[in-house]
Amino acid sequence: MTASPSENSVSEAAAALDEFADRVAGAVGGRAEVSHGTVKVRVASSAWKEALTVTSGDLGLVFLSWLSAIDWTNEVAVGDEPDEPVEERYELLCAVSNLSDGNLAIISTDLDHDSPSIASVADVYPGANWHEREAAEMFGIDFVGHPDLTKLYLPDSFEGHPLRKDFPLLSREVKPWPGKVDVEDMPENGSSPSTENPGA
Amino acid sequence: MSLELTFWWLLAIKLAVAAAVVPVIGMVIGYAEMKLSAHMQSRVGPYFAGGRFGWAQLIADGVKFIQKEDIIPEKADRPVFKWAPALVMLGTMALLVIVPLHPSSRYGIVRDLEVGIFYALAISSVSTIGVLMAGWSSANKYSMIGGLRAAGQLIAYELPLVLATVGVVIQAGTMSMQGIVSAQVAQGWPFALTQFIGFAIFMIATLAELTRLPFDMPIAESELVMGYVTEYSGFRFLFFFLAEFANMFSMSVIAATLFLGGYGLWGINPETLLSPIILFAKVGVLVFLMIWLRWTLPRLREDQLQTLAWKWLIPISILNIIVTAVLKVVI
Amino acid sequence: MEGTFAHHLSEAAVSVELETEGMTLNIGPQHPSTHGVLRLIATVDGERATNVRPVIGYMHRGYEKLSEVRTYPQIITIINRIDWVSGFANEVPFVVAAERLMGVEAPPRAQWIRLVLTEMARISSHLVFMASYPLELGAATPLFFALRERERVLDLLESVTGGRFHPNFNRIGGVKPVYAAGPTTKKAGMDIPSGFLAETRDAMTKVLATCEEIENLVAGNEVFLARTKNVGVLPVDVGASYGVSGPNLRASGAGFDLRTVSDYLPYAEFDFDVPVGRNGDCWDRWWVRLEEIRQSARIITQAIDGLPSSPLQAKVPRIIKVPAGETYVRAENPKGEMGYHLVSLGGLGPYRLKIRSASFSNLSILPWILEEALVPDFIAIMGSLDFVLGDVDR
Amino acid sequence: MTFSDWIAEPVNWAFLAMAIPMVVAALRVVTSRNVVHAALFLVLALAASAGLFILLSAEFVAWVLVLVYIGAVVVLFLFGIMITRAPIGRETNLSHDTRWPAAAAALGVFAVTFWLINGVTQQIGGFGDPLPAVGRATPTGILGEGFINRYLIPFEAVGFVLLAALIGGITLARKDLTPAEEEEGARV
Repeated sequence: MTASPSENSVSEAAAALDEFADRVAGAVGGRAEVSHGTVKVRVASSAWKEALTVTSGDLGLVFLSWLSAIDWTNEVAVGDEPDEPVEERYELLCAVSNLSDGNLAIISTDLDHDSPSIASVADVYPGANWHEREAAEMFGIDFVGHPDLTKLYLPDSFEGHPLRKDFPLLSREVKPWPGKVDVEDMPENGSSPSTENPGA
Repeated sequence: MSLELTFWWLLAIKLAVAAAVVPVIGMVIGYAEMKLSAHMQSRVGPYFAGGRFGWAQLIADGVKFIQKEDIIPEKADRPVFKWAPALVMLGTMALLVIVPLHPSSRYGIVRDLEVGIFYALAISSVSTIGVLMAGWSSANKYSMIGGLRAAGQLIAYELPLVLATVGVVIQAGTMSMQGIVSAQVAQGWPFALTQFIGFAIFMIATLAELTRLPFDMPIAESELVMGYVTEYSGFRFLFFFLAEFANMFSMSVIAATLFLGGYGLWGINPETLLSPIILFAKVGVLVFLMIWLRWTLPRLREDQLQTLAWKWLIPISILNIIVTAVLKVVI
Repeated sequence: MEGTFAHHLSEAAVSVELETEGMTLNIGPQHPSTHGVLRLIATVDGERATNVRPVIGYMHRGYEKLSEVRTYPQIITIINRIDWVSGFANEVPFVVAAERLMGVEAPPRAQWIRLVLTEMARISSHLVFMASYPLELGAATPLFFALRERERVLDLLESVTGGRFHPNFNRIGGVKPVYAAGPTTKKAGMDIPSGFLAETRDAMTKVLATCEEIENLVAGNEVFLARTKNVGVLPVDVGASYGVSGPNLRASGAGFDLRTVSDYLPYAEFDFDVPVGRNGDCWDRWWVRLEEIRQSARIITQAIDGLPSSPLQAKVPRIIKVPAGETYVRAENPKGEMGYHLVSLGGLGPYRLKIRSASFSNLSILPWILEEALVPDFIAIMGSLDFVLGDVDR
Repeated sequence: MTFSDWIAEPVNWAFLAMAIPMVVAALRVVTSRNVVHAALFLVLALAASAGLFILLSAEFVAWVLVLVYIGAVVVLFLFGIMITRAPIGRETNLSHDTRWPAAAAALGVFAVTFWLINGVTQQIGGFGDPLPAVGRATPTGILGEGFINRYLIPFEAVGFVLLAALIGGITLARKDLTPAEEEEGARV
């Protein structure tokens, strides 16, 4: 998902972004990707905590924007399935930023899809405490060393991890989303009305 | 040697009148508060009930409150919960007994006590017990904290309140309300001119005793929901509601009597029927002041309130007493 | 409560220090000052808190999951319900994110209108704060002053978007075409309503006057100062590590405003200041917001003076499919940094949409900032953080 | 004076109306199963005794009783009970171990007082006859003058003792603060 070379050379800003991405990638020992103005640095899951310790310290990315995950899978209960098969994994993302020029880097790592587990960074960025609780209840990721990994939003008795792609939206099963009317092709497009329903 | 039976009858009638005055005064001041606050906040306030100016709003409210179900929380201590509003009301009503409206002690007052002002200060503490009872018996933590705050606050402000009146008592040489008024009428100017420190302290302490802003921590809607009245509804809530406004009246009457010359006004013969009107006008000014403050100021914090009482008001009022006493002897 | 009174008395006799009993105080989920449904489990000793645990989730609506089953235009209708006091501002970063992935840019006029309406959302959000914060400290009157002004701003928002709270006005590639002369004469031209610019200019003058009024009423008030100065002090580094953003962080002294460093809207063409506080206490947080209202009014006035003319919509396909890719767009919303991390696989809806909401992080500071606080200060501190529970739970 | 004569006097109805609740309340103070109830019954007993003082035309004493005991002492009691622990409902074990000696002491005090008062009234007249002072108020002014003329030295002595007790109380209750805590206190 790297940006095309032409886009990179358009402006100084893009060059500065690349320079920033390389600096972060170099410091945390990861691989940088710049996509549509967003810097993403992939690190190994074993280097996760260390990488974030570096960003919060030497790199001066002291501001914790957010921490969350993506469930990459080919079997989805809701929404679109990937057109091309993806590597099944959880991608854990942590967006950190500095407080001067607003450069933001998303540190990313891949977790095993069967038993996702990673070291908690709640002691590096205290604000990660809640974000990790959210990711734990929504994706079932185990944050080792987290002080209080209880449910954040859902009732204690809730079972399942709602943001996993295999978690069905029950209301959609009972009553299909009528929104497909909105996405019907217009007659002048010459194609047959779409029966595709993103919300089934 | 026995007291005359007629005395008891007369007293009973006067007390009944004083009791009837409470709801009326409560409604008048309640209405005034609604209307005044509305105009201070670019609103209209009540305008529907009664046709013009919404004058019947408080009557309508009263009818509504009486009709409402009297809910008592299941875990509440029922007898204490039920009696608390009555005790608060009792303290309020008892204050009205000694208000001198007119120089004639036959018409102007229920009973002129020799220890008048002392009585007023003593009886006003009865409401505190009622507030504590309400706070404790509701079985609600907000109520409890509200009750505790009320108690702490009333204990702290009872002292400056009492001490602030001492200066007046020294100057007037009597504790009788009638006596204090006649002393001011006789000398031609109110004690507020000499006892302005006492007056200021008295008014601040009064606001605290009435638990009105900036000292309304016991109610503190944004913190304690409704403090010690959280669990009350219907008729019992009405008691607290009316008691608050009636208390504003009675404390203002006492302030007006002690510091502003009561029914006396320079150049007007106090023996006429104008006297009660003059008194009510003075009371109106003080009540307006309280309403104005309430809708202007935020709330203090509990520790700031205690600091104000113990570190400022009490020392200043003691100093005031000393100065007054020395001047009284010297002059 | 076990034990006996007599037993307790004898205990009190031997221990010199009076032991007060710790009490667990449950504030919320239904409470006058929780701005929605927030629950705080506070352990208090007397009136001092020893431990505070916020419990959220009473308003969790699962927008991130819902977004996965909706098309892009449909998502716009739900995300403006995240922070409902500044609904318009919620939409902007999302459409910008989608536009970036599509390689589309909204025409200048649409961007300027977005900017004007975002600033109006900021004013209305901050005016709600100006209204509710003194109320939480017990002063009811500023509420009416502020809400009166907010009504003016909401009327303007409504005249353009048709919605007061949930404008649903942004479109990918621009803004919704509105009919200048009313819906019956569609051909009359699609633009903001006639008279909008003049009324906005007028309204901004009045908003500035009200700011003056509120400042006179509140800022000069000794009691207000006593309740807010040096209460709930938040150092910059602590705030940043918790992700506290927006006015809350600027009040602590960080001059960090995404409007000045990011290009999601053409803020670079405007002249405005970023108010920065000194101590990071409740007072600074109040003051920063008041100043921001003024700055927003300044931006709006500049924008309506120089509103460029162009179509309101860029050319986009009738059916919006966002090419595969991912991006994170963040915006300076009234409550702080709001951002959308959009992951698309090229379909009608996103594969994953992470919603970074400001209030969530702003609220996560509560256990830290409320420790050892007095119960009355709870309200002062919580109120000064200016969160909306819809923005916390999403 | 026979009982029927005595009961015919309206003032004695008032006496009964206050004395009976007072005795009942006083008993309930010690038998009540709830601390807060006990304190509230104490209020009732004190209020009734204030009423008795009014019947005796000792207005000032009556209101001192209300101001000091109801307004301050019991409020402080309640305050203290509530700030430490305030259970609603019955408590099983409220009685103190020394309740029987305490009851004996109370009875002893009652006997002595009764004997004294009875002795005085016997000298003045028969039991039940009105005391000479009843019906004539003691002017508060005279009380005040008594305090600063004839009884000045006892008055000052009592004041001094109370002041010492106050200072002692503060010293006992005050927790010695560490320097850090003192700073904390200063900050708040």
